[in-house]
Amino acid sequence: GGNDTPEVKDEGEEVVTIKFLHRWPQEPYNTFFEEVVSDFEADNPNIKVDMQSISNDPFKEKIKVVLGTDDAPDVFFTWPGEFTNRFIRAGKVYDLTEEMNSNGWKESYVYSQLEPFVLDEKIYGAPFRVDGKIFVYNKELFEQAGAQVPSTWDEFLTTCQKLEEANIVPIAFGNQSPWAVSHYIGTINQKIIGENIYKAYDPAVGDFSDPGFVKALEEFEKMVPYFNANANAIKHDEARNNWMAGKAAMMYVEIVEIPEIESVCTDEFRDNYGVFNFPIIEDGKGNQSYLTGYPEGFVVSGTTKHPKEAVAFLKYLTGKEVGKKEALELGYINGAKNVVEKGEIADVVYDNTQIVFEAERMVNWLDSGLHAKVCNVYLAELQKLMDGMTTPEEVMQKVQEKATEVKDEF
Amino acid sequence: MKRLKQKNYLIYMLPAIILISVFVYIPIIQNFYYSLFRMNSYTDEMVFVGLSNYKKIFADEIFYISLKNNIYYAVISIVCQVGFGTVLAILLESKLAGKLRVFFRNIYFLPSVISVTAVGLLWYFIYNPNMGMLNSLLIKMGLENFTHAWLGEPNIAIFAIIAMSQWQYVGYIMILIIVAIQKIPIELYESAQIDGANGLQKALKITIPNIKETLLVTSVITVIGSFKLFTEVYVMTSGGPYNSTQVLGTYLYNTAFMYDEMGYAAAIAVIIFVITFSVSILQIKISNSGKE
Amino acid sequence: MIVMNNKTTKTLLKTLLYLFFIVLATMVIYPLIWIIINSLKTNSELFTNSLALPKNPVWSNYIKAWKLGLSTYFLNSLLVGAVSVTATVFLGAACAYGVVRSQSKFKDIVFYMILGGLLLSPQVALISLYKIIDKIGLYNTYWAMIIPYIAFKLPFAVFLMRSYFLGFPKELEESAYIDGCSSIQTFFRIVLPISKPILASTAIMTAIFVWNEFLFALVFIEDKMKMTIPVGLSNFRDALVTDWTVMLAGIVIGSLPMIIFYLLMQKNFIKGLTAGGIKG
Amino acid sequence: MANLSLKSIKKVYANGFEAVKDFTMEIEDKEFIVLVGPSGCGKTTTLRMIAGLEEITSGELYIGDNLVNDVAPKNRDIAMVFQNYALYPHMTVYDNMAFGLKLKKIPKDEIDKKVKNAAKILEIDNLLNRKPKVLSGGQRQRVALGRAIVRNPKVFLMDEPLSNLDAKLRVQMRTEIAKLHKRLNTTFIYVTHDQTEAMTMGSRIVIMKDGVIQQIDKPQNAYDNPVNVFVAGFIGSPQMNFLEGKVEKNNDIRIKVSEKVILSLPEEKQNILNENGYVGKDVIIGIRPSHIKEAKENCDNSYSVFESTVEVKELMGAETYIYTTINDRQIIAKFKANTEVDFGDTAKFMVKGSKLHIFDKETELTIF
Amino acid sequence: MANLSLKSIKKVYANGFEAVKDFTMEIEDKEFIVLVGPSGCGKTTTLRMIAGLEEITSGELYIGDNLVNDVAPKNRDIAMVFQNYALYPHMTVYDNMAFGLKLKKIPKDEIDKKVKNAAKILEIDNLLNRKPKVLSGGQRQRVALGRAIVRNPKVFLMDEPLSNLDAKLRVQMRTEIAKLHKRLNTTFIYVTHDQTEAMTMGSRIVIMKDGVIQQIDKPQNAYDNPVNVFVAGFIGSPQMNFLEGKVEKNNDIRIKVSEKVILSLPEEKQNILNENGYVGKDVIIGIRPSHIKEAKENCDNSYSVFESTVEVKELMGAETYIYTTINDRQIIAKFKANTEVDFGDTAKFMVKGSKLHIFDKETELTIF
Ligand SMILES: Nc1ncnc2c1ncn2[C@@H]1O[C@H](COP(=O)(O)OP(=O)(O)OP(=O)(O)O)[C@@H](O)[C@H]1O
Ligand SMILES: Nc1ncnc2c1ncn2[C@@H]1O[C@H](COP(=O)(O)OP(=O)(O)OP(=O)(O)O)[C@@H](O)[C@H]1O
Ligand SMILES: [Mg+2]
Ligand SMILES: [Mg+2]
Repeated sequence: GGNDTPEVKDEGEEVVTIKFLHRWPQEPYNTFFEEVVSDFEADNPNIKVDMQSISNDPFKEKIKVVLGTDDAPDVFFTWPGEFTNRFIRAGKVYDLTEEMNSNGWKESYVYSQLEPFVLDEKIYGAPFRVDGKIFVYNKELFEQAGAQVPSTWDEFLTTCQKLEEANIVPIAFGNQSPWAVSHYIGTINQKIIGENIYKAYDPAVGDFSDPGFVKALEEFEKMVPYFNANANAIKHDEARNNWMAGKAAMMYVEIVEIPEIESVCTDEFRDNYGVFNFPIIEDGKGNQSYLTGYPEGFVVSGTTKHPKEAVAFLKYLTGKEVGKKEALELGYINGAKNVVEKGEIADVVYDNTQIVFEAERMVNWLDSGLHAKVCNVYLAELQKLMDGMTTPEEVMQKVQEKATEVKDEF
Repeated sequence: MKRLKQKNYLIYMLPAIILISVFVYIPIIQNFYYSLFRMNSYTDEMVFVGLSNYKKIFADEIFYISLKNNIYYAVISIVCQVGFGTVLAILLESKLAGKLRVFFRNIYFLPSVISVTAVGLLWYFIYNPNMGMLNSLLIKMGLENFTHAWLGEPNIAIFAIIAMSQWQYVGYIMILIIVAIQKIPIELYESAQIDGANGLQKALKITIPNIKETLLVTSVITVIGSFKLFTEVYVMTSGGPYNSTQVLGTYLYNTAFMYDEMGYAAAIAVIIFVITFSVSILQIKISNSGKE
Repeated sequence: MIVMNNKTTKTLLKTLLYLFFIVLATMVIYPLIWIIINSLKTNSELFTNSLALPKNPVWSNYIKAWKLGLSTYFLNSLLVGAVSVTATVFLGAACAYGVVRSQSKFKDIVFYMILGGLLLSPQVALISLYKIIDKIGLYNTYWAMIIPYIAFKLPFAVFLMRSYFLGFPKELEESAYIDGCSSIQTFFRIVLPISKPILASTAIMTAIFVWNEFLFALVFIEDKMKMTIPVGLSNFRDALVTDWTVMLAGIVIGSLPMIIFYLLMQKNFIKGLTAGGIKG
Repeated sequence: MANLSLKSIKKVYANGFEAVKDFTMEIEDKEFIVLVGPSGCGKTTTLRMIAGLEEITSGELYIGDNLVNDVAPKNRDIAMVFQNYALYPHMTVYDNMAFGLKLKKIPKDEIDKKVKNAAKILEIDNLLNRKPKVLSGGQRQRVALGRAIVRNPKVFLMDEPLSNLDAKLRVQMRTEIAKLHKRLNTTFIYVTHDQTEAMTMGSRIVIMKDGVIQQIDKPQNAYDNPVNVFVAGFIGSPQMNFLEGKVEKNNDIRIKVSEKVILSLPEEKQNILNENGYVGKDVIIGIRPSHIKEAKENCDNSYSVFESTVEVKELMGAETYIYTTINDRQIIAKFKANTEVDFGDTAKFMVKGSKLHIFDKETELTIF
Repeated sequence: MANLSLKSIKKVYANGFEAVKDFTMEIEDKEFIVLVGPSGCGKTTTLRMIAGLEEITSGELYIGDNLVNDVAPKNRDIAMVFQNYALYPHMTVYDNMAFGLKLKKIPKDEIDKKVKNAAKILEIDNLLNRKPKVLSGGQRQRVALGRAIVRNPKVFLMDEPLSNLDAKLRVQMRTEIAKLHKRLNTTFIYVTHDQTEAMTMGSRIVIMKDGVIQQIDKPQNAYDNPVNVFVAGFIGSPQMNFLEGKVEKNNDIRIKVSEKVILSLPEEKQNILNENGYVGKDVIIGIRPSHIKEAKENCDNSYSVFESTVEVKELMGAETYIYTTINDRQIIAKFKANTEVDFGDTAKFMVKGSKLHIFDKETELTIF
């Protein structure tokens, strides 16, 4: 790579260039990063940050390509969990444990948000944006149908039924990219099965034999009729637009979508929607107060030539100062403690972030938690299940087959 | 002096030869080699697995779905692009078409100059089940029963994509055929007219036999193109729903860059190569035997 | 009587034919018009009724699309397109000329190599190509697109131009030799200028390919500032935030140059194809 | 039966160009009509109107007794041979010849008979299974003729059928077509821009210029008695020499071309000039090269003699062409093969007065 | 200065085909040499070797005193005019002519002078700004000549420069090239397959067949005294008639072609046959069409007379060709224009014995 050619500044200090890769090429995020970078550069005259970005979908593929080159970015975005773990296993991620443990860096984060970056007791990354999955609902439509905000699974199904009877589409759902369905299943799995899911999700174990997996799908099947038509043919954001247009009553969204909803919706609508947590499943074995959703974060490349500078940048990027700017400008909350006070940002965002911070533990997104190959089969089968083309047993059988195959290659 | 000239001609060919060798042939040969390994894109680690990638392919459900989709695509494209394209070309070149033929020709060709990404996005909108053009039109015409979630229904989605390609490429093939038709001396038609041939007979007995070669070439272009298929699917469905629109190109891409199985992807590449190569050889054979 | 019938059938046939042409043209054009109409709407207008005309044309969609990076993609596409098309046409012409004029047996090998190159699909080479590009340090540079584009379009260019040069009057070159040209001078001052139509056809074919190429651009470029339109457009469609109408505007902007380029060149295009043709 | 009648036929092309103007002619059954004229004079257009390939703008065309203006080509009972033969390249010779018959749904064995018969006449029976592209020019020509013959048409139309052949073959095919006409005994209409072909083949020739018929006549008549300067210049090779001169009356009426070249005339021709009031006027004189000879020592006074410098001498074997210039006009004379004059010499030429053609200078029409 | 010397020149193509075999000839300065022969005989190959466009396989080529076998075309001081003119279509007439001079880096004003001068000679000074494609065939031809002239070459090479022109223009350009040669006073080497061009233009002609020179001679000599059957048949139009006959001796030595056709000979020729032992042997007889005439009532016995049926009669204006068949061979006779014999008649022909050409049947070489 040509970027690390040392330049000599007036003071005689060597200027180091580090490459930085994120996944927000669109505005206003890109400008935000540009400002962050220039602030950092101003504070650290010996470091130059070469910033690049790739948007969400291609990022998943491109990051692998990029890490294969000799020119891998020194600091890059990633989703914790299996998505990152494979890079860790391949030595592509720098071990931050030592740095984290000194100067109280580790302690500056809300631990539930840092924990996802831990593998085998070593810390590999830092959270940049916290996230979790919640339901949003249209108060007016609920009123129309005389429906209540549900807190249990059975209530939830009743609510759906009522809405349906009032000729209102109960749930907006866009599952053309099937990561959307994985969020439902991930949540239901956790709530029904409990700790066993971690055994299943670990590619080295890959044991999906717990009957809860089938049970979870059976429960899921119960809600399928309440989705809008053609869920497999529309995109998540399209569904969200429909929901915002009053074409459906509820939607399962990520907390990070809230700022987006806020920014485009009318004032009228802003007062007209509320949020609630995924209903608890009463006979489920899982801890019902866990929350689905993992933070997103950044890591340092395992092959970086400038670990010191890269770590410094990472620390700044995920730290409190940037966190505040991030919260104010983008409405995103990072994993650092006490970044903003209530009132500084929109209440919905603040409140919902508190839900995350208060959750006992985060449950990783199913799609980034699972090994890619297993995930692919799982998601495809889930789409099929929604179309009634397969049964829960068959789905899990296929998943198990793939998981076994992956385990054997491990 | 003569000898010097010979060398000169080599110089003319050299840049092209080097570029093609290095960036087309070497990768392809290397690809054969890779197909014998298990490897991923982000490490240099390679595990020799012999032919097991191939063994796996032949037991792989998605591979067969992909292959089937490619074959659908090829067959339909031949019928629509070459078949209908020929009809269109003949009609446009017929006397009846008059002066507006250039206008129509350009219109029909237009979609093929637009990028597949743009066309894909465009058709994504057309097929959108809620506000898409197709369903909107169907509803307007009172054909509500015919509305579909075009890209969301597994038994329809691939055909929806294929339909889009036909829309895009009929004009392209048509142009190639028009060019061939224009090379047929007009006297042949006049002679046939005196011999008593009507329009249809002229098309069948004069035009078609005289553009046989072009028809073969365009068929091969179409078939090879069918197996090169990637962007259309990637942009429209990425292979979904549940792999029902997967084709070899996207499957290869997915295995390589999403499932981290570069070796397996290389093996798929080899199979694409074998298929396209055999089709082409077949064509050369056929056209050669036609020349005798 | 017969006269009447003859003429009426002709008119009838002509009317039917035109009807068919117009229906077909509508099928081709309507989506394009649809996209233009909807690119001038707001998102909610689009979702309420995509067939209606925009109430107030939202021209800002175009400005937004342009500012959102399309301007960069656009310039990148122009740059990559110009360089690859020029190089392909030029190197292709040289190679085709060499193949046609050379007397050595070597030229047959070259020709078969070219033919072979025509058959190979880019995906097959993708993985190794990616490694090669990376090894020689082209990854994430314009060259990572330009060079593979040239390499993969050359066979077609050579193929197209070869059949043209086969019919190129050798006397013109000999005349130039006698006039005192060297071989290279002959090529530049006589052969190339005369071959304009076929060069134009090749240029159009190559330009269409380059302007629209997706796979290589997707894999070999990582820097947003170096992306070309196809990848850029698909980038617009980020998972969570999609401004649909702006994207439509982007599609329109991204497609216009090729449409204009084609319409400007179409006469030469057909002429060149007729002179060269795609036959072996 | 297969007489043709063309009445005031006119062709105006879509772009407004009037290619044929008021073409009127009666063609008898079994005639060999040659349409001849310089490029662009409307020959092909006329032929194509007869064939039905081009619409007739106005006028009437009868084949036999039927008005065929609006009859489709296939129903006109004609056959056409094109300049480039227009053989179907994808069919064998046999199929080329059988194509029209097949379209007419004639029984297979009958087709076979007809094709083989025609092939025998043209001596191409051994080529029936070949494709056109492996045939030589002459063979293709024959196949094209064969394809016309099998249709057994009332009228044979040919558009410069020989111009793609080389000189030797052209001469050979010329006589073959002439023989074929004798043998088939049908009406032939033949288009050429080569006056030699017209002269040697036609039973009558139609000389056209700018879409207008100049003369319809037997070949030798057109040669001997051209109606105007154009026909006189067009028919005959080498071309007729033209000079300008003034009709002067001293004792005799003579024509003075220059001080040195004064042409005398026989008495009856002098009278014609006199009676028509040409004395003192300028006229155009036409002399065929074969009528300008090398002057013998003493020739009688039916000849006029003059001297001029030889500019080019062309040996033709049996004779020699001598080129010279009189009043800035190039003149060709036909001398004997063994003449001794050479390039640069001053040669003596003689012209017989009775062989002179005289044209009105204004109208360019023939006086005698 | 610009004399050429070709010594045992030979050309073997890459595929092993021997196109020119042992071509040896001395060409004087300012000669007009015409290479003539049927298609494929190696004329073009020879010319291209002289131009330097084709390698000489063996032998030596001198231009002036220099061995030029390995000299590049541009350095040979030659100019070449191609059959299809090979004008650069993207350049104006002026640029076409100036191109070679520009490459030589000659000053602009000098180029201008040369080009304008050449254009004036050829009367194309008004065309200088046009592109070739808007020119007529004859104009293109002139431009091609002009492009050659400006180079001021020692040797002018021309490969069938007239064969793309129509008959009339061909005749006209023929004389223009002849005049040009006189005017430029350089060596011309001219290739054609048309014997008329060869006869009329060449100061000497080289008749080739299958890569071998048959005869190098002045045109009229080649016509009058061909060295063999091939040359005799090739030179002259219409072609010489050939018959086979047996030399018989009764009182006189005569040649019997058939019962009805017996040809008598003058005494000295009889002696030649006798002395060379041809009596009783078969020979080939050649008679030019112009030597077969319509028999007059009483002609002296230097003529042989015979009768035959007229098959085709071709009017040529100044004369008439009569076609007939003797011993299955087609014979052409030149009758007067006003002959009364017609198709189907039995005509009387006469041949003068002194005009007969006799060839050995085995070797096909001329006996006399
Ligand atoms: N389709 C057409 N539209 C307009 N003008 C035409 C068309 N076809 C021919 N002409 C013009 O009509 C005139 C007569 O053309 P035609 O082909 O009959 O000439 P011709 O006598 O056959 O000449 P040639 O000897 O060159 O074949 C020409 O001036 C030609 O340019
Ligand atoms: N490049 C070549 N390779 C092999 N054979 C050739 C080549 N060029 C010409 N010949 C052969 O050499 C012979 C002489 O060719 P050349 O062109 O000299 O004939 P030509 O006398 O000019 O005939 P034409 O009158 O047809 O132009 C021909 O039989 C031809 O087929
Ligand atoms: Mg014509
Ligand atoms: Mg030649």
